[in-house]
Amino acid sequence: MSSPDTSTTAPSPSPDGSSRLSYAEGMALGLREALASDPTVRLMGQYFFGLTPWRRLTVDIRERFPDRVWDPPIAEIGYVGTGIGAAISGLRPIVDVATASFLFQPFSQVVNEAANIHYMTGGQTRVPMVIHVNHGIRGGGAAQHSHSPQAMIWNTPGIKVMTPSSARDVRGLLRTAVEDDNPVFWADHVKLFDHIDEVPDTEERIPFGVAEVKRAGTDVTIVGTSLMVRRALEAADMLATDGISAEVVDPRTLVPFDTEAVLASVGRTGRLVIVDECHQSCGVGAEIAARVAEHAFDALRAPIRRVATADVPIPFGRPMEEFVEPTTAKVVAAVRSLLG
Amino acid sequence: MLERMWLIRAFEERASEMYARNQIAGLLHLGIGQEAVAVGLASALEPRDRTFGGHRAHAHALARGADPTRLLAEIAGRSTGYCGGKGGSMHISAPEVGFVTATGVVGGNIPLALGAALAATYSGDGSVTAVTFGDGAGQTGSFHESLNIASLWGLPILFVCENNGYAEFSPLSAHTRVERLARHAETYGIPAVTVDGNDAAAVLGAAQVGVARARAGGGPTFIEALTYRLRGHYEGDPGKYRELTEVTDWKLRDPITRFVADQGLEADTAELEDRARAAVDAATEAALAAPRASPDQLLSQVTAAVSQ
Amino acid sequence: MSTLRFIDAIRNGLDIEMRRDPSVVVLGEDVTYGGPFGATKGLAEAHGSRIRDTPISEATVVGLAVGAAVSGLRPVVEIMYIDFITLAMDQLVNHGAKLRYMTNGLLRAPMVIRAQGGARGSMGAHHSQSLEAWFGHLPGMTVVAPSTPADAQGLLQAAIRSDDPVLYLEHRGLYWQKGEVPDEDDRVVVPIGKAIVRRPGSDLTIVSWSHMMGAALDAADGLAGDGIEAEVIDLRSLLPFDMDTLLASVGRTGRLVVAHEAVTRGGMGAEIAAQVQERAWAELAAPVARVGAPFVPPPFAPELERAFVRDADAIIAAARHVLDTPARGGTPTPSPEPVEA
Amino acid sequence: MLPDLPAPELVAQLRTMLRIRRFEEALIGLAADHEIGHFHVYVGQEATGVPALALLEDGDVAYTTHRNHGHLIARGVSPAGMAAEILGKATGLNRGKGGTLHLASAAHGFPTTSSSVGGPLPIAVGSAFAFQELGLDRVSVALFGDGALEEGAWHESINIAAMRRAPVIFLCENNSLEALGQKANEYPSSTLAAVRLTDLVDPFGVPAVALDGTDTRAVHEAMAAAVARARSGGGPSFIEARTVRWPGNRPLWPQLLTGETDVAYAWDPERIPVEHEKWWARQDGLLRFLRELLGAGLLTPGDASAIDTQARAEMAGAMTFALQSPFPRPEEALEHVFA
Repeated sequence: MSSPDTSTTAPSPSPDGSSRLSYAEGMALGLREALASDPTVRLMGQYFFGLTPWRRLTVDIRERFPDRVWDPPIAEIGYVGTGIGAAISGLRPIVDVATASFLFQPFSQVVNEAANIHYMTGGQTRVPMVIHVNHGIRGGGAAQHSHSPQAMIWNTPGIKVMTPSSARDVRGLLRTAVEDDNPVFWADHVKLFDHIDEVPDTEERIPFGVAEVKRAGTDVTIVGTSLMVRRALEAADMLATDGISAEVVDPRTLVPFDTEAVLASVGRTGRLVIVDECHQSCGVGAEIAARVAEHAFDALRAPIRRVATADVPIPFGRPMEEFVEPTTAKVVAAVRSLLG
Repeated sequence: MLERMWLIRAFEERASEMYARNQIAGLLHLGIGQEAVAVGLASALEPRDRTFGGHRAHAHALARGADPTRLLAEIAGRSTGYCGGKGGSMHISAPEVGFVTATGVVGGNIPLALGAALAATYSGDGSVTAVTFGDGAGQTGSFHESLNIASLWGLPILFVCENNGYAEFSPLSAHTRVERLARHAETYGIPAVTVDGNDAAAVLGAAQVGVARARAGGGPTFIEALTYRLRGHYEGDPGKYRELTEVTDWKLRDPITRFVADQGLEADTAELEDRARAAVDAATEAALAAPRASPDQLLSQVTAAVSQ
Repeated sequence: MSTLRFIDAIRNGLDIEMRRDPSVVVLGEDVTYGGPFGATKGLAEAHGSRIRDTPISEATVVGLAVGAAVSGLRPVVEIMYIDFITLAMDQLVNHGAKLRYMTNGLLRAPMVIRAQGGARGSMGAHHSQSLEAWFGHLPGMTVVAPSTPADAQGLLQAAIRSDDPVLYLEHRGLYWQKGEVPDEDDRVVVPIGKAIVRRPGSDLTIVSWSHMMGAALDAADGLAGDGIEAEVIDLRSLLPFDMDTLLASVGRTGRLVVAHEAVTRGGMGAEIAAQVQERAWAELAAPVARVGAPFVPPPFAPELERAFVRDADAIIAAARHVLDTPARGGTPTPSPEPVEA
Repeated sequence: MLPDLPAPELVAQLRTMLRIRRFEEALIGLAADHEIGHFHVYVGQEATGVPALALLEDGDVAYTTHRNHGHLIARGVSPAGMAAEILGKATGLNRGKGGTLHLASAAHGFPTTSSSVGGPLPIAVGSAFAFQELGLDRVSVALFGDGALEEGAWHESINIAAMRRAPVIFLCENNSLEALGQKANEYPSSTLAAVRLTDLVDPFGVPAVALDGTDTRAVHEAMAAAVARARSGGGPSFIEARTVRWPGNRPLWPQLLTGETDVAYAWDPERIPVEHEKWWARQDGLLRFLRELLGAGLLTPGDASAIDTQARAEMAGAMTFALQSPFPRPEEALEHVFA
């Protein structure tokens, strides 16, 4: 894990009222703004930035909001359940489960309790909470520290899902998530933390279910989520040198999912590649592909290609890890296979 | 026993150096300072007995006799490693010497060990299973469920808690009012003993009592070894959360110097240390020379037959 | 051949394998008493301590089974309702399914998890889910879902003999259905990964599994009334699933409907549709249609539960949509399935 | 022994207990000829739930499990709304979406009901956490059976509650004496190795008491102390209320094996049928409470019969209301997934 220059903490303002922030700083900004704007917001758990050097940002938040951050014991069933009860009784907790692989311990609290409460009580009770994980292949994480469980959560009715890919998006989506009265599953990729973006200084709330075309194009549509948006953009740059114009669409949230935006883009380009870091089988790509085929069958001039993590547990060794994960090169190859 | 303790110390120090030089990737949790528990426990076990480790398990694998070359190769992601580079530090496995597996999930290995102990009750091989975990595991649900089942079924198992007073970054007292996890064991009618984890002989004695009880069908034993890890929770952890005086105080009680003094081995210690460091040097050379894990190995061993 | 109920075929399968292999043990809540539906009733008398009641500690019982499997036993764990498998996800996902791979084959975990599910009998959101898709996403896992007593027995035997963790899915709606089961001598173990054509046809292919096979066959009969011949395939094994049989059929019919009881979004149907479209793009005359439950938790009230679980009519509607879609280039009729947010 | 409360309150508690008993018996009668799925009844535990929950105030919350009918009625939830929900009708508390396993009435302090063993325990701690943080003088109660103590969720919940000194009360209704699937009267019970359930609590330094669930004074005093401790910031408490499982709860589906309750058993022991004499004479907490009221002269047999008649009528009405209520429109299944 590269160690970025973390000395500059104050964002450097630029003329048009926005600052150049790292993804991690965008997250911290969103967390600070949420805590400042609503006294009922609480942080439960402290590994929002994993074990990266950005970890010091939680120390900074704890100093500003000493009584609003709770460090629970290593008992995920216990403290995720506590988060649910607190949400029911008037707080708005942001519960951090840290590495996504640890989500499987409190899985019943998430999918059996939080997701169902509003529905099975006939709408009487709400559970306004955010559940955060650091997902994805991080380098040497091996099989128990590299999971991307969002496809499994996406298959669970009653939970919204956000997978931001930029500092601006994570800040804006987080503000919306905290104010949403439903459980929201928020997955960050550890490798996103160092990416720098323009983030507006004025408070911004980005609505759920609205995709963003991160790069316009005409020949092919690439849909990516989380870190994969970055890789899709890199692939698009490489393809541009061969005169291939790729459009990159970032849905930003899986639930609600902006199907119209994807269908509109595919309607223009006629080709679709989906890149996502979940395991291929029953992954995010499978649902998007099936759905696009169902509703844009005739617009498609070639089969939909999925670029995802191979159906193997994540190996420890670096060369094997790279062979497994969806890389920029694989995205380029997939696009070429449609245009060949 | 002293030879194995020196082997562990040399191995862990070398692993730390290699990590600093980026020759080892991922997360690395070292057990420098916890050698006495590993060797004390292993010396009470026989080849047929099984050991399950946590995420800080190199010491326990080496204590059972794992080959340092293949172990270091695994940690360095080489194809000659025990697991062909697929497991890494948190998933080392050396079944031929009885070290079954480590785990990356806090407390995740305790139920596995129960299963091995259950298997022994059916096979009648008289084997005993030992499972090691940190005090951080004491607050997990599986810890509580496991003590209950082990006691109910009288399983031949040793619960060995290395209580180093810290769960990741916060002191144990921040996570539970229970200072001694042995207290939980007593609730389930499991005989429990607390020993000085830096005294290899004391650990060996407690382990022998537990093994004898288990072999005689007397069920589980809980050993709480009070120890201290001289490194951070993981490599790269500045460890600012511990006052420096606390660290130096423990250095005085280093388990190796303690064992040498107690057993009167001053004459042999230097020679054993050199032999250990030489073995680790050889292991390092072999590991770094070995080919890195190759992608074509990637799709094998997912299941018996490769699934789609 | 003898006629057995689905639940009795399961017990039969367990009993046969326990007689054949002393390392097979059965673990679960109240299994010596026979469990809530009687699947293990009477086994304790025959096999003594190899049938063991466990406390209500799903996480540790599954973890314990993984440890036992790694140490030479072949445990069969009963999870009373698949909804409660969520408590044992860490042991299944992070240990059971991965030990062979993480140790490069040094360890293997031959074990079976029997879990019963499905929305039937108004048991509400915690006792009526179909969660197979999660496990279709888990490398190292095998998932099977029988729909007949013969397959229930044959697949259970195959699952117990497999050297990998197998999730054996049952549906309580099938428990009391009777069917022919081969006797002792001509008993054949149903191979994992092999689908079976329950009803040949030429106009379209309908694929399903477990309890939904009933609706699929009813739909085929309904369509036959209008002169439409639907080929109905029982997948039997969800991971790995029999792509060759599927492609062969789609190659002939050019149209595919996938029907399952689980919610449509992210269900196994999505994976099947994606793979078929990737590999049989040219042969497809219409998009693959998916028929699954709406994206809601299982509701309690009988009326709502009936609306939640798709039936033959829904499959017929999907079939008609797939048939009405003109060959490529025409204007597509809107899909009956709503575009879900 | 009777709780130290004014007579009118004691008589009111008796009324509530009888209403619960008649509700459950009417429900079993209904189930005989209507397909209403699997449900659990609170018969025999009224003498625990009523005095305990009577000590809660508005704003306090309680999280219960699948054996919840008695708890809800004890805090004033409408039996008609409950019966309608158990039958899956649109007029049900949860509008037909939850059923008996998930009966909820947020207005009466029952935000939700989970039927995953141990599931509600950390959630109850969560509500207590929120009350602390928001400076609200409220209490959260976790109601559960002895089975939940075998789940990891219990261990993690009691630890967090003790760490934060959270205002939560763990009320364990241990009805495993002479229970299905376990050898009668044998401790340690076949699925829990602890000799006494309260041993599980001692390591955490949480006050724990075990008592006879049919002794309303003991229940009242233990619960009063626990509520006071919680409100004063003294942290959590654990109460184990032991009752003998009602014979009718032995089979998977509850049946009136002992026949309907006859309040006259309290003052005319000869009427008690020989077959279940032990249950009616010594194990049914409701009758014990009634006998104590009669003994203290706070009630006459006539008053008791009048209260009972009213309760029977109310519950018959509730069942009729439920039967006549309409089912929800199928499309309602798509509502309330998200707030």
